[in-house]
Amino acid sequence: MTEHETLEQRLHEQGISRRSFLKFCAAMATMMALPPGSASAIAATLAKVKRPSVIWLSFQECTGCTESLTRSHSPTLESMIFDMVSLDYHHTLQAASGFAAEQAREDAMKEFHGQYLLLVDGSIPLKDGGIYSTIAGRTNLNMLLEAAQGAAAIVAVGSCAAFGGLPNAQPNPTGAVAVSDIIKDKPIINISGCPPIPAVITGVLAHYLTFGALPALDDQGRPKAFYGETIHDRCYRRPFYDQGKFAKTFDDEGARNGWCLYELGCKGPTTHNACATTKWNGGTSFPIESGHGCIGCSEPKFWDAGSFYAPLPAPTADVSSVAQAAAVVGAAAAVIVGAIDRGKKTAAQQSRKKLTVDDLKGN
Amino acid sequence: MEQELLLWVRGTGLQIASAVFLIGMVYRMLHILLLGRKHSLAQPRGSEWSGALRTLWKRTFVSTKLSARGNFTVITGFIFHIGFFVTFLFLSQHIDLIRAVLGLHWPAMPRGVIDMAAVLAIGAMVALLVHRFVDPVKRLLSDYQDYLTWALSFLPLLTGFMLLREIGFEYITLLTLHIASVELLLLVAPFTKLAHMFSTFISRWYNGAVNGFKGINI
Amino acid sequence: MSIDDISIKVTDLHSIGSIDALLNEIATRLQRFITQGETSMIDLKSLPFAPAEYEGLRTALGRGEASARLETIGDSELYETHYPGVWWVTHYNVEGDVIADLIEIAAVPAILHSQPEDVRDGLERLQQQLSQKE
Amino acid sequence: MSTSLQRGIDTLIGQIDAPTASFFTSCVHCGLCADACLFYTETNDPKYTPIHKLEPMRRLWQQEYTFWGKLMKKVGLSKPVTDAELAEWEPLVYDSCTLCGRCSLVCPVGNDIVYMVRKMREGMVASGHAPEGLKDSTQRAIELGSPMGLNLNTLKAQIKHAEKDTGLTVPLDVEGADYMMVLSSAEIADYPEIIGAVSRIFKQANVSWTLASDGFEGTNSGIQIGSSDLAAEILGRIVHAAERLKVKYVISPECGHAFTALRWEGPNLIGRPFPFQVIHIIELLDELRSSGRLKTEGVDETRMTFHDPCQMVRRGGVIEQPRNLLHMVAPNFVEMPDAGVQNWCCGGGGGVSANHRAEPVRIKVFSRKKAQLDAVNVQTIVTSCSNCRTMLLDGLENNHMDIEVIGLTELVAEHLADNAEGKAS
Repeated sequence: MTEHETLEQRLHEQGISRRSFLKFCAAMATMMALPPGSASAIAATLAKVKRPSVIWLSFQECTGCTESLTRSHSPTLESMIFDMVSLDYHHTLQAASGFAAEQAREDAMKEFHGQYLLLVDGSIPLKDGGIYSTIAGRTNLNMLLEAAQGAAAIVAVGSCAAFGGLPNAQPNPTGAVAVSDIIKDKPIINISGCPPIPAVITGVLAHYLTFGALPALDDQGRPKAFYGETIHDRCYRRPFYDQGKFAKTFDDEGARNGWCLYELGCKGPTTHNACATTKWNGGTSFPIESGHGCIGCSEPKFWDAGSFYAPLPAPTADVSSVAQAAAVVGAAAAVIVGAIDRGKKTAAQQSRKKLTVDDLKGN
Repeated sequence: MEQELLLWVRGTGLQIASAVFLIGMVYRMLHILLLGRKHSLAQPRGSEWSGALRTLWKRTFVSTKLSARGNFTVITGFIFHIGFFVTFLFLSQHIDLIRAVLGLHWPAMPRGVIDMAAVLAIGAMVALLVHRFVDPVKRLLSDYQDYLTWALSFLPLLTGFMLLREIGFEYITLLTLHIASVELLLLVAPFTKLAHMFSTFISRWYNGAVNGFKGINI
Repeated sequence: MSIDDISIKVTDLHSIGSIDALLNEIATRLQRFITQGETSMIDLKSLPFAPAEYEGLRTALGRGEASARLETIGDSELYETHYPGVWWVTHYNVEGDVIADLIEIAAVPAILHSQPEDVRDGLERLQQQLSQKE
Repeated sequence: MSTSLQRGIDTLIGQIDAPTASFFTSCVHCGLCADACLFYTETNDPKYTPIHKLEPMRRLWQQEYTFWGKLMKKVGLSKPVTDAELAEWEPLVYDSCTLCGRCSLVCPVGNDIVYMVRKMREGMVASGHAPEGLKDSTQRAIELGSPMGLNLNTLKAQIKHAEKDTGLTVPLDVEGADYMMVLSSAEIADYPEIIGAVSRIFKQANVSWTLASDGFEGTNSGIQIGSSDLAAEILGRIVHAAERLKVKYVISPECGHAFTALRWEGPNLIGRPFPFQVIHIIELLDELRSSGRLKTEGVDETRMTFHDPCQMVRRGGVIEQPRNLLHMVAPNFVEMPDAGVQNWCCGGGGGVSANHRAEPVRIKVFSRKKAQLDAVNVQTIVTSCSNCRTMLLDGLENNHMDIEVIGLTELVAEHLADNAEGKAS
């Protein structure tokens, strides 16, 4: 177990200068999409916080979220961020294994009951008693319910934990659900994405540490600072969209000119994420910059929203067959009702008495 | 929730709307035709077909001299219909949809043209609504359906324009609203006078056929 | 096939137009700095730039007389642009990735100032050294 | 059994066909038809909007032939057509519609509105909501043989006059003649000169023709009141006479509705094709002209114009023929504005002239014709419908306009080459 002293103490012990710390805070401000001038305010707070305990549970997932966090970020910054927290359980990253690992989790849960931050990646299968994903002989559901009880807040990392993700896609054989489908009585923050932008994970942690509270969330439970705007809103190719200039194939003139990828299936307009500005791989680029449309991975149900290469206006279901069947039904109905109505008409004509001049007089 | 709604209107919603629209329209048009008419026993002086085809085309343009209110109706009506069809058929996003459903596609018009067409169509619709309120003839003729169908035709135009410009709401909300408004239009069209989008051609055919039969070049 | 064989064209920057918007913003801030002494920063990473635009901005702002270099955890590069009072501040991590890219409107970038805590630490170290010599 | 609401409704249900359903489906209430109707343009009263005149029939269509309409009727949410409503609509359907068909020309969705008014009248008369004047004239047509109460004796007297004037024999009941001439009541009563005129023209052109003692009256009140049964009875006499005399052609007189009744509705009324052809007198004259059998001499320098009868031009397709004839004899012929298919009705067609109740509105809307005439400043109006002729004379008198009105056939006859007999070359 690590001691939970303040960050300032730890940095000082490591001989890191105040200026370095300020620079780190400037980077943090950038990451959290806060005004760049707020670095010193962040520094003042961060220096005094105590490192909270973090328990990271991985359920029905592909480890992509962990990979994203550990691989693509600058080691120094990552270490600084992990300096800020005490990662007491993460079955991929921790050195301990087997009973020792589970013991560490249980110890942390006991010691920091009501204070630890619970990070979850992966969805939770509910079908058949949740047997489709187990750790140490316990179902994910069971472990989540237990760990959630003492958590101060839960961070659902990645689209699987946030919205159900790939396991939840049709036909969802394991009955996979999101954390928020199970836990209703704890603050949950969704960091969606498949995987989420690593800087967003660390940014949210930093925010929690800096302000001691969860950041402002949108109606999907995602931090507004990162998910407040769409990829489309912040896309450098947006002017081409407004001008109606679209690449029609991946190797046409439009694609080479860097025109909008809307017609190639870009889901940027309906996807909330920070890719267009935060970018990936240490700020190198993001999918659209590489010439591929956004697949909308940070939105619920993105696997079920039709082909990644079908444009947004295209239907997500088979309309043509329905239309053909409908036309046949309509025609059949017309023939039947038409025959009835013609019968009514003919009856009216036949039963009609011939009008005579006496009829005119009689009235 | 928003994504789910969008997914629904792009999928199941669209299926339901298209099915109702097609069942209703095919039923309605075929029912009209099946009601039949007596073929005249009089000796024809011309061909029904030539008269019918001529009227089908020529009635697009009203040849009769009209009063100021009549001209207003014709011109505004024209602007609305042209604007509506330009935005409907030549906005690249709509062509994407048509290509996805029917496999047909054609070149899109520049966004400037589409924007102008949409603004003109919206303006014309507002003008026509105001005219419906103030013109004694239209006021007398109008019933609830006239206002209902006006609203249902207006909403797709308005939400579509807002969507292109991202006015008022987020893209996803506007896209959902736009598709939903079109679906509403599809659902109601066969059962209201919006059915004129097809029956007009039947009407013109019959009207022209009578004149063609009589050999009247109108 | 090498990377040069892939034909990538530089987009016409004026068709996007974010550079002009940003230069206007800088001018406005510079005006406020002169009249009210208000310093400020612009986070370039928060702006949706096309790759070519980024270079376009560098060209537009140019390079002035002063520059500085920090060796913190990773380097930092600071230089005054062709417009005095407008600084371009880039922070790198130890691997050389950009972790923050800022335009700062100020007489001197804040990060360049010596920090009181560091000054105190330095004094302590100096005194320690002196006391050892005694 | 007499007329009743139910009988009217049943009749209407039988009348609604594919075109009617299509027209009601298509109407978008744009109100353009008002602009085409002289009853609206001259009064500015929206109730005269043509499509509005069909409102009860539209509702019946909706309730009987549409999905929602049937549903609403089942749950009792629809407004049934009542006797009171039909009574209210009677003046709209009869007094302020001359079946001129101008509205059918203007409708942008292509509705043939007058086609439906004709059907609407079938229901109106069956429900007992026809104007007294039209009922009376129809009754006279059925019982006495002519809406104006004329009989064979009247005709014989007029024939005698004509024979005396022209020195020609007017053929009556000549079996095997090529053409059987039919007259309108107005011609027999008010413009008998026509008998002499056609006698002379046919003599010159060497046309084999006859009148029939049992089928000389062409005016069909049955069409005007809107009863196919009565129209068929009236028409049956002409068909019977033509078949008896074994003629090849029946000539429609200068009367608009007589032409429509004979030419277009006739075979449908009796339910079988005619064994003879029907031709309008003006069509025949133009045929004679183009084949060189009709020759004129001298011209009338008077400035004149031509009033197109609606049933001849817009509903009948006889458009160029009268002009061809006029150009032979009238060098100063001018067209009125809107001449041809767009011409404005005299105001008295479609039975309006026989409907006394309609007289005030008919006189009022003559202002449209007056405006047309004011634009050309003529001394003479030529027309080819005796009813139009009467309406024009009436309108001119009411408006104190000094313009002569003559029939086209008479005008041609006045200028026949070699007026004297036997001079034919």
